[in-house]
Amino acid sequence: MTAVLSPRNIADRLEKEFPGSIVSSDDNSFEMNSTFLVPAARFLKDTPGLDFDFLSYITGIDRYDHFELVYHLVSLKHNHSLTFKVRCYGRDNPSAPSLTPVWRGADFQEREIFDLLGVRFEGHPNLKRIVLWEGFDGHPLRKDFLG
Amino acid sequence: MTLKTEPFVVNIGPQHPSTHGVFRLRTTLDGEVIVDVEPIFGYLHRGIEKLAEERTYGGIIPLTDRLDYLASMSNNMGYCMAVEKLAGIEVPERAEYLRVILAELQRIASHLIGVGAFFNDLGAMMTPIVYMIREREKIVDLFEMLCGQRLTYNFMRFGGLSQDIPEEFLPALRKFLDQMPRFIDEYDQLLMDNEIVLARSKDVGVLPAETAINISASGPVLRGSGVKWDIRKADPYSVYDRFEFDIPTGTAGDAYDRYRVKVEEMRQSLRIIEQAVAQLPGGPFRSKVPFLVRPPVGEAYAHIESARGDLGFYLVSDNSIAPYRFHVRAPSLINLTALREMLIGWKVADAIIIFGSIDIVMGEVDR
Amino acid sequence: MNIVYHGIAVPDMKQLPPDWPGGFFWHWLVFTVIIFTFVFTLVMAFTWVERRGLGRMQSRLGPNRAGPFGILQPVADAIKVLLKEDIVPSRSDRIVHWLAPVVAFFPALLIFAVVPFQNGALLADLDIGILYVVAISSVSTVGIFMAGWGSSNKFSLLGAMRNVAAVVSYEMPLVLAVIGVVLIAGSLSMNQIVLAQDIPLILLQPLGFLIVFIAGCAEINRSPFDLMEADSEIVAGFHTEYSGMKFAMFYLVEYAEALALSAIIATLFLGGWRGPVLPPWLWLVIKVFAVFFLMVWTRTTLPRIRIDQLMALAWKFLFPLALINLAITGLQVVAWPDALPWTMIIVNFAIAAVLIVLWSRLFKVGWGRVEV
Amino acid sequence: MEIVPERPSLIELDRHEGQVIEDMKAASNRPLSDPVAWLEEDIERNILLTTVDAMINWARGSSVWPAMFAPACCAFEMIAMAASRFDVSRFGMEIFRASPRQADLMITAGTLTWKMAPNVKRIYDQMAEPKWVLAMGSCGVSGGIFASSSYAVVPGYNRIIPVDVYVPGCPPRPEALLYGIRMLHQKIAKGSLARHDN
Repeated sequence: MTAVLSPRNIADRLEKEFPGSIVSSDDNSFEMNSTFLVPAARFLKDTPGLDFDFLSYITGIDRYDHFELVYHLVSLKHNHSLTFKVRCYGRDNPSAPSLTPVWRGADFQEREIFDLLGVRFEGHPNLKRIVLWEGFDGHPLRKDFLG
Repeated sequence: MTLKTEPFVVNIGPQHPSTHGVFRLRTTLDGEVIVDVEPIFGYLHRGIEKLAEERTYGGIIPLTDRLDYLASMSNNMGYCMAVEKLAGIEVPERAEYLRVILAELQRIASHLIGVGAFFNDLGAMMTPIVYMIREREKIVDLFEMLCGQRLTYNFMRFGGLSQDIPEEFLPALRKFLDQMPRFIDEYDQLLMDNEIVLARSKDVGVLPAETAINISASGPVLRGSGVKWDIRKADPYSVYDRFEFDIPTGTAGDAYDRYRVKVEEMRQSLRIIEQAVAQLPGGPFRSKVPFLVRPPVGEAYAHIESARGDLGFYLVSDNSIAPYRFHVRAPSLINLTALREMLIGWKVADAIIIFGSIDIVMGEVDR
Repeated sequence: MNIVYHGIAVPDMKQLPPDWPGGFFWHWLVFTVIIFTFVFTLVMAFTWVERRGLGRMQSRLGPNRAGPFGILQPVADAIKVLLKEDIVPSRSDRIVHWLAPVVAFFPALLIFAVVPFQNGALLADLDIGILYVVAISSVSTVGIFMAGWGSSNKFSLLGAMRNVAAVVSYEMPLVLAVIGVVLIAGSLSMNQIVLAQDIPLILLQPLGFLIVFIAGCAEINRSPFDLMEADSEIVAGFHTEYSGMKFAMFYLVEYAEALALSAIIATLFLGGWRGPVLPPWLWLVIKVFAVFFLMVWTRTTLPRIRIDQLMALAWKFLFPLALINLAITGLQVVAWPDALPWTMIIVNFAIAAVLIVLWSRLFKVGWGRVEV
Repeated sequence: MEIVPERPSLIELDRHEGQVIEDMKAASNRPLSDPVAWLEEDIERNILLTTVDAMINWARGSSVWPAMFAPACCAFEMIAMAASRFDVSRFGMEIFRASPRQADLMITAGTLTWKMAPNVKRIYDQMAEPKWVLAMGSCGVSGGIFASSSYAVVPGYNRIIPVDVYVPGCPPRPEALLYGIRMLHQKIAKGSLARHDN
C-alpha cells in the first residue's frame, strides 16, 4: 500500500528549509508559495528519505479568483506519496514556475494545463497549445468559457 | 569531400496506417534517419474533461468508456473507485471480485490488440493481429453476455456493477481460461524467436529506467525498462492483495521488452482470474446507492493499473450532482513524453515500431 | 536442321527461317499474343490465389462473392480500377509521372520472351537468355524510381530510393547464384537449360535456389522485403500518388514481376516445362504456381525487415554464400563431370545445410548497422 | 537531452493550420446534402447502357477498397469486421488502402474534431472518383454523445464531406456495419454512366 506521508510533517520540513514557502497545510495536502516551487521540488526529489522521483500527475482547477495547481508525487523507492497545491492568481496571465526541469513527466501535462486553463509555466521549454489549435479562442476548462 | 543530404520535413499522420488513430509526428528526415521530431496531439480532443463538468456523476461513466476505448472496463473501474472514495460508498465483496475479473479480462483483450498492432507495425501483413482479434472476440463475447455491448461497456456503477453476471457467464469464462494459455503459447512459438522480430525490435527504442521514471512513464513501458512498479502490488486497490501474481519486467527497456512484458502480463492476468473465479463469493452485486450521487465538498484521487499504465481519476466535488473538476491522469499521454528522444537517430521504420511498442490509445491521449 | 542436345532434338530457329509466308513475323505475332494472354491471365489468377491464400492462412474466407469461389474478383478489381479517376498531382512532373508505369511495366513483360513454354516454344531462343533476363529485369527499377521522383511526394521518393538500393544490392547474389545453374547446364539459353535438367536443378543447386528465391523476392518487393511499399511506414511507397489506370499498371507490374520470377525459378531450378503425362505448358504453370505459393506463404508469415538489414542480408549473407556456391559448383563441374547424380545431390544438400548453419552463426540480421 | 526550443517557422506553420481550422469551422455550419437521393426512380436508359451500367456497377460493388482511416473507437469494430469472425474480405473489401488515391470508400470510424476536419476534407478530396463515404457510429452521424456541448467536436461528418450511408450505434456492431456496406452495394448498383452522380 502506498503510504501517504503526512503533509503537515513535510510542510514543516519545507518551511524550515525555505522560510515562507508554505501557505497552509491540512491532513490531505499543503499549499505552497509558487515562488519556491522549483527549489522545493528539487528538495523533495533529492532528499534521502523522501526521494520523490515520480511525478504522478499535475492538474489545475479554476476556483474563479485563482487557479489551483495540484501536484501528486510518488516515490517508487519508498512507495509513499504526497499531494501539494500551488495557487496562481489573476485571470489574464496567471503563471507558475515549470517543473519540467525537475521531472520531465511534467512536460505534456503543463502544456495541457496551459492549453485548457491558460496558466503560463515559466521556464517550460516548449510551452504552446497541445490539444487545441493555435488561434483557438479562450481556454475551455475555465469556468467562464463560453462554448 | 563529405556527401551531404538536405533534411526534409515529413508529416507522419494524422491519417497514417501506423499511428494508432489520429496522431501526427512532424519529423525532419535526413534520408531515412530522423533528425528531429515533434509529436502533435489533439486530433481526437473531444473535451471530455469539460463535458464531465456538466453531467451527473453517473452520466460520466459512458464518457470514461470512450477515453481508452480498448479498455473500457478498466476506465469504468477507475472512475467508479474515485467516486466511491469521494462519496464514501462501500462496495460489496462479490462486486469487487467481479470487477477484478473484468478488469483483468479487459487487460488481456487490450494487450492482444497492443501486441497484434505491434506486429502490424513490424509489417507482418495483418496475420498476427487477425489471430489475436480472434481471441479477443472471445473476451468481447463474454462482455457482451454481461452488458450487450462489444466495445463501450458502461457496466460498472458506484458501489458495484450495473447487474449481476448471468448464469452462463462463469462456464463460458472457465472455457476461455482453459483455452487461452494454449493460444498465448502458440503466439510465443510463432513470434518470440523469429529472427526478423528480434532483429527489428531488440535494442530499438531503448528507454533507460531512470528516464522512464523521470518522465512518469507507467505500465508496460515502465516495466519494460526494468522497474518493478505495478499499482496492483504497490498500492493494492479492490481485492488485488488477495491474489498471487508476478510483475513481469524487462531488462533492456527496448521495444522487444515492452512486447514481452505485455505477453507475460496476459499470463499473469489469467492467473488472477483463475484465483478470483475460485474465490468468488456470493452476496449482493451492488450496494444501495442513491440515483444521484451528491458527494461532500472535497477531492479524491483513485488510480488503477490499466492496460496502458497508471490510470488515475482526480475528482473535485462542490456538493452538487456534477463534479466541479474531473481530471484524468492519462498514462498514454505521459508515456509519450520521451518519444522525441527515443525516435531521434532512428530510421522511419524503427520510429513506427518504437511508437507502436509504447501502445497508446488516442482517445486517452487527447481526451 | 535440329541441334541434338543432351540427346533431345532442338529446332534451331536462328538458322532456319520458317518457310511459311511472312517468316518470323507470324512467329512473333503469335508468341506476343500468347505472352500477353499468359501474363494477364496468370496475374489475375495470382491475385485470386494470393487473396484466397492470405485469407485461408489468416483463418478467413477470402473473396467469395464475385463469381463461384470469388474467381471473378480479379475481373471486378480490374474493371473498377481501370474506370477510376486518374489523378495527376498538380506539383508532379507530369511527363515522368505519366511515363513511369509504362517504363515499369514493359520489362516485366519482356522477360517472357525467353521463357520456354515447351521444347523450343519461346519467342526468341537467345543464346544469352539468362543474361537477357538479368539485364531486362532491372529496368523496371527505372520506372519505379521515375514514379517516386515524378510524384513529388516524400513518401514516394523514400520508397523509390529504397527500391533502387535493394535492386542494386540483390542483383549481385542473384546473378552469381544463377551462374551456378549455367555451369551445370553448360548453356546460357533458357531452353537448353531446361533440356539439361534430367533431374530438376533444385536438387543439385539447393543453395542456389534459396539465394535466387530470396534475392528475387527482394528485387520484386515481395514480403518480407516489401519496404518500397511498406504501408505501415511510408503509406504506399512509390505508388502513393497513383490512382486509376496508372495504379492498375503498377499493380500489374507487381504481380507480373512475381510471375516472371516464378517462371524463371521454375525454368532454372524446377525443370521448366518438363514433366510426365501432362502437357508441357501445364507443367510450367503448375511449377509457377508452386513457386508463387511459397511467396504468398512468406508474405503472410514474416514481418518486414529494415532497409539497412536488407542491405546487410544481401552483402553479408547472400553474396558470400553465392560466391562459395559458385566455387563449389565450378569445382564439381570440372573435377567430377560424370559423378552420379544421387551422390551429388546428397553432397550438395549437405554442403548447403552446413553453409547456412555456419553462416547464420556468423551473421545475424540484426547485427551491424550498415548506413545507407 | 535538453529540449530544443521551437523553431519560429514551425510556430508559423501551427498558426497557419489553426487559421485553416477556424476558417473551416466558420464555413461549415450546415450539413451537406447527400450525394444522390436514395430512392430515386430509374431514369430512361437504353439497353446497351443498362448492360454496361450493370457490369460496371457489379465491378465497382464487388471491389470496394476502403481507405485506412481510423480516428477513434469505431475503428476497432471496423478492424473486427475485417478480421476473421465477420470477415469483410468475402465482399472483396479486405484490401485497406493506405493511400487515399487508391481507395473507394471512406469508413469514418470515429469522432471528428475540428482539428482533424481539414485533414478529413483533404483525404476525401484526394480520393479518386467514384468514391463513397460511410458515416460509422453516432459520432460520425451526428457527433454522438459529444455533440451536445463540446467545443471541439464536429457534429457529424456531413458538415465536411457528403455522406452516402449512415450507420448508427456507439459503436455499431460489425454486423450493422456489414449491413451498411450491403446498403452501399445497393446504392452502387443504382448508379449509371448516363448522369454524373456523386
